[in-house]
Amino acid sequence: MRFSFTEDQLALREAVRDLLAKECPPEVVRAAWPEPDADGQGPGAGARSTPEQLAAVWHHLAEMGVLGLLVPEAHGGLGFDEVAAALVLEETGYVAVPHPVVETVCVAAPVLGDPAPDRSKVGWGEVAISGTVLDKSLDLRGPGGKADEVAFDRAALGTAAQLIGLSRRMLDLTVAYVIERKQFGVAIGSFQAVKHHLADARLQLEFAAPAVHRAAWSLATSDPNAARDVSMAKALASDCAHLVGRKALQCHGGIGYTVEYDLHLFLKRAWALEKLWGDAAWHRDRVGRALGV
Amino acid sequence: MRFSFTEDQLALREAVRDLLAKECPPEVVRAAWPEPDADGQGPGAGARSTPEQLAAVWHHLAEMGVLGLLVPEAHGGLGFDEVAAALVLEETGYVAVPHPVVETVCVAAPVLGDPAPDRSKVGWGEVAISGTVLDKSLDLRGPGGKADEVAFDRAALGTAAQLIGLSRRMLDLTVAYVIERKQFGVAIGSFQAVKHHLADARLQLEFAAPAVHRAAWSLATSDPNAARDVSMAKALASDCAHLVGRKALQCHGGIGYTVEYDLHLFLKRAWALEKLWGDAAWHRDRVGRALGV
Amino acid sequence: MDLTWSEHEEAFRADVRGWLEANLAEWKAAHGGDVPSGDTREGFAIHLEWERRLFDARWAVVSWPEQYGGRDASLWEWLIFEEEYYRAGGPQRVTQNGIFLLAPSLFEFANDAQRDHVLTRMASGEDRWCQGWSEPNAGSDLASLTSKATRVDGGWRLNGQKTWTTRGAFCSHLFGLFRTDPEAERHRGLSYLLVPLDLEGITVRGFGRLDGDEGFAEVFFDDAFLPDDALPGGVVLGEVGAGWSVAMSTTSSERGLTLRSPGRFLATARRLIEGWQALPESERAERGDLRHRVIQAWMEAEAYQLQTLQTVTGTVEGRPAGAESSLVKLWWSELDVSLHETALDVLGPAALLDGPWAKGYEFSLSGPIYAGTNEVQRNVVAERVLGLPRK
Amino acid sequence: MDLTWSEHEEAFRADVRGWLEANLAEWKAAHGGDVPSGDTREGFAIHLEWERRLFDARWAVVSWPEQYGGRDASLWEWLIFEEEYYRAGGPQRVTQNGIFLLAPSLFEFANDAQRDHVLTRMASGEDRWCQGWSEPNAGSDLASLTSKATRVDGGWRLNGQKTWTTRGAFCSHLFGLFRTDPEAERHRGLSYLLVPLDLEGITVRGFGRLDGDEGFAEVFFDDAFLPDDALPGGVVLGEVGAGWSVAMSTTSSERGLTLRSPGRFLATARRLIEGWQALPESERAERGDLRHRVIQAWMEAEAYQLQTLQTVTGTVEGRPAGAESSLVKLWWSELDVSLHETALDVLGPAALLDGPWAKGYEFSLSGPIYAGTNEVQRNVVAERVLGLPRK
Repeated sequence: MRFSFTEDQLALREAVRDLLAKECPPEVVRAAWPEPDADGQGPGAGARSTPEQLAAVWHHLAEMGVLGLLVPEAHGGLGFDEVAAALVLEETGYVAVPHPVVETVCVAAPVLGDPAPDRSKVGWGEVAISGTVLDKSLDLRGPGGKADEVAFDRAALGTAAQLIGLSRRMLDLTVAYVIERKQFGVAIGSFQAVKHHLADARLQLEFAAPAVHRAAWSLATSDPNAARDVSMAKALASDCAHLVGRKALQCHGGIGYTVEYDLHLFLKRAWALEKLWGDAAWHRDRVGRALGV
Repeated sequence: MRFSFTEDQLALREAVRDLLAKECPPEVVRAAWPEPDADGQGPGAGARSTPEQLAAVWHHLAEMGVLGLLVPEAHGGLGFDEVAAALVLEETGYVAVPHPVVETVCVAAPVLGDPAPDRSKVGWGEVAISGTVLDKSLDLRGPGGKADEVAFDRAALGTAAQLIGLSRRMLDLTVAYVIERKQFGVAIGSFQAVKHHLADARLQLEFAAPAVHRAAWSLATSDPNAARDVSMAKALASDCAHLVGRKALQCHGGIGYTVEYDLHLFLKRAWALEKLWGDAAWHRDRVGRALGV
Repeated sequence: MDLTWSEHEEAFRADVRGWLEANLAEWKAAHGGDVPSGDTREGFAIHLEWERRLFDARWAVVSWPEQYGGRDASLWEWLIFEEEYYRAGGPQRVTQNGIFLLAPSLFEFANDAQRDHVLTRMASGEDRWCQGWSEPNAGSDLASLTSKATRVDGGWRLNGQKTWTTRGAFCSHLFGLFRTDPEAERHRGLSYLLVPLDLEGITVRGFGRLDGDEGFAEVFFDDAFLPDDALPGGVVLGEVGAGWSVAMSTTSSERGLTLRSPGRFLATARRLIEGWQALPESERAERGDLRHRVIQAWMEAEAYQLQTLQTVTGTVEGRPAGAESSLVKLWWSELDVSLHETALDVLGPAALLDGPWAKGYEFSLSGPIYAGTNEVQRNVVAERVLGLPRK
Repeated sequence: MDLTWSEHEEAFRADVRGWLEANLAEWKAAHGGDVPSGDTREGFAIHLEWERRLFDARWAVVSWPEQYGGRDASLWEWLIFEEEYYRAGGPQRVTQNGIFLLAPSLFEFANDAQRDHVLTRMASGEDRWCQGWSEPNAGSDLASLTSKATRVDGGWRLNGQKTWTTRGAFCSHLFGLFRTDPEAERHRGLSYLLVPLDLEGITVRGFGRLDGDEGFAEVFFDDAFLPDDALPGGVVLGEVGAGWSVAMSTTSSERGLTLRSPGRFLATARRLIEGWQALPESERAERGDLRHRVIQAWMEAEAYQLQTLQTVTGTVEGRPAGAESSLVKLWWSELDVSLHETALDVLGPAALLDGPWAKGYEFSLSGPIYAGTNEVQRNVVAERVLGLPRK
């Protein structure tokens, strides 16, 4: 029994974390939103980088091999397993990488990089360059999609990992804000109500994250309970991100409600990912069926 | 439109309130629990009055006419309607009268006091003297019992009213305690976490009580939505009492957890009534069916 | 107790309903059916047309005296109006900050000239009023605001910044608090001023809200001169230096009924139920958890209606509510979030990307924040309703 | 990452399971099948027999060194033991306050003579230890306690009152904090004393808990003389005046794993699922809301197990958890309440009146209160894990 990560996995995570900290600040995320209108308004308003910087994030991830992380080395990938993928995807969630990373890393690359002849007509590397193409060519979203079950579970796992990363980011942003922001002459983070909101957020994170890591292990080892474990991970991660988002917005007050502040970039991503590849209720139901409940 | 009570209804409530404040303190409620064992232990331990004082409460209520409150004056009752009954039963909940008041006021007395010949073989007054007899002679408890629907709804309403009274009592006890009790050099009621617990309790009470009063009116006027309105009242009152009980126990800390302190007398009564005559989920389901949901 | 409406009230209801049936579809159709949000520049103008239509038929401010365009309607009739308005799917009221927040203070504190000039023009949409409470460093802690009005010959010199002024970029006037006595601290030394936004030295900058609309504005005052005669009757509401108590009468109505009548939530709950009923039978059978949430949301909306009827009875009979208005604000703001969360779970991922529920959800999340955060409201309940020690 | 157990650990599990199968039913049968609660006088004696049986087979304190009756088991093996113990339906451990709260402090602070004398006798149940932390005016605010130990010739003179000592009425010894320096305030000037309860001047009065059992006691010290040689190695644990830090090492284990291992909740969750499965099909179909709560409760128990495995890996590899133990206490205490609430809703009104779930529910409600209220724990998480200002 050893519930922690290998040096290799941690080194990969560090590398991705460093890359994204540098290449994917909030301005890059905002650049993926529609341009503001003539009055400078719209959800994409605020500090934004260029389309080139946005595209560069994808190319950097591709160059580093992250997009083919699950593809065997023999087929040009990095040959890591789902445990490493979960760690890396958590990092992409933390910065809200505005590209179809889960769809590529978890679904397309392994499927296309699979040596079975009928699936490898297209090289995964080629596809991985453009998430948009991928997104349209495969109809894999949501329960009942066409992907086979493993691909679906891998995508649900990857999404759960991103939700953990997003939750951490929203919590970090909020902790920093409530220490800084003063009302009634003191930092609002010294009010017990604010403390308890954020303790609740931290509590959900503490117990959702190991469930995601375990689901990764179950997939990596083709455990017979893998589908159940993935569903548990996605259900807990979705509910966690939802609660953390609510607490984050509430503790920010008005400023969290504006598009020029960064919080909404993570909040809206979390709202979308909560429901994609099966929402919490759908996955809870699947856990129930596995348990005979 | 006038959503408040008549002078007569309020006067009746005052009279019952005064009577019960005098005749039914916590020691009387405790007297209905089993005697402590040889070591002075058991849930009935603590200050308790005599069996005679316990019995006196019932006789006082009978003498005042409260038990026949819904029976027409022509048949020896007070001739009040369900709105008055809800007000009075709330008071019996507040002091946790340890007698089958709802069963008598809402079910047996109106049924037995009904002038239809096949039902009035027994005078209601005779039965009302002994709740125990009544309890065994009619199998009316819980959904699916044998009472007709109006009797069932009246009982659910009366129970909801008692739950409102119990909630008020638990909140009052707790407010008094947190103002008195000091930790860390201040009254624990000055901590924001305690304030918010009790504000939540007060909030549920504020919105559950009018639903109970409206259900009483619907029954009194044979409104076509009466069953739905009763179910809404019982669902909200059950959930309210449950939440208030949790908050009360938590804000009391250890002392609320002992049988010698009074809180448990109200808490356990609330737990029982929450589930009797249909629990919150059962009644929510009935509201749903009425709404076509 | 009598929970029925009188014949007179039923007739009033029929009038409202009839008028809305005749006018609402027409107004929507005139704008291509899909009217943009009133919190965008384009949508605001279209909504103003609707306000004008309401005003012309004397439905804009039913509870006001006839002389200002109202109908002298009772509180009961006002509730009926709101219920019918939202049941029919009436659009957001872009004039509401003036009508619901400033007007009550005008009725209580203004002189006749101020009332005569401001009220009717506000009700018709000729003047559009936004509120100037919050500042970058004074949100929940309103008493810490620092925008100044300095007395000069013939008027006031304004300096400072307001923010979070809803729809401020589309408005013509602002009402708000300014510090007129620089020596006084916190609640003292503030005055309630009425300010045309076209004065030299005032800059209004709209900015985006979570839902993407330009719903907020910042207003900068850079040595702007506000003449005493900028409005008939003067620019100070109430006494100079008494701004706090004038404002508090306003924020108390903000928290209470007028801002969010039960009719709104009853209408939302009804739409939620319709959304649920539209799901295929098989899906409904699988989502028993959601079914209970739908029913619970309806019950909570209904409970709000009932608590309102009880409160209004008390008001009519001379038993006004006090700090209980904080309970009302807690209830509707948290109910609104749960109605929308439930609807999004009913409708699934597609609803999240677009559509009225997604927009409504984003808006609902502001409920527990504005008009006094729910944390502050819970403090108020604990201290002023339950009597717990302030500290 | 490797989430499988080694052959050695699987063998350990098989041993535990085999022994429990052979002994548990036998012990229960010997007492008529329905053993009374260990928090009653009668039940306590019966449970002590069970403890003796565990001790004789070296299952009482598996993680302790062999010389004190343990097996030198690893943390992993301890978790396996707990899992099997509660899965098999093993009874409450009436010696747990000594084993889980006092023993860790003994291993850290005691001298050899104290260890040699106290540990084995505690593990076998020969001496029964209760804790003396709380006082009537010092619950969450432990530093405010006032029970005094005054230095006199050859020992200490004890005065004051302890309360909430679990099963105190059935115990032979008490460990707790006493003020030895009357001048020092709050955390200073306290000493950690080991006190036989049969001294003259000590009165123990049991009193009833919510669930009706005599589970608590008050202990009165009325000029009781505690000789220095009441126990071999002396009656002070650690240094005189250093009681606070000795006690804190204990309360930190109290909050963490040792008091409530995940195995307990996994077993409870499994019983909840069985209760659900036992409902008639028709009823299950109607209670979709409840079905989701059952699944959720199982997931939360499972998540607790996983978080524990991660934490224990860290401990084994030298990354000990800090204030995160507060998160663990929040999780299991709130999980325990929701497991029992869900079970009572599954089972309906009849279950409320009697039976193990009703009793378990009442006991679960003490979880968010004792060992530091959950309000205090949330403060700790906010301040020490997240770094928010203390005030």
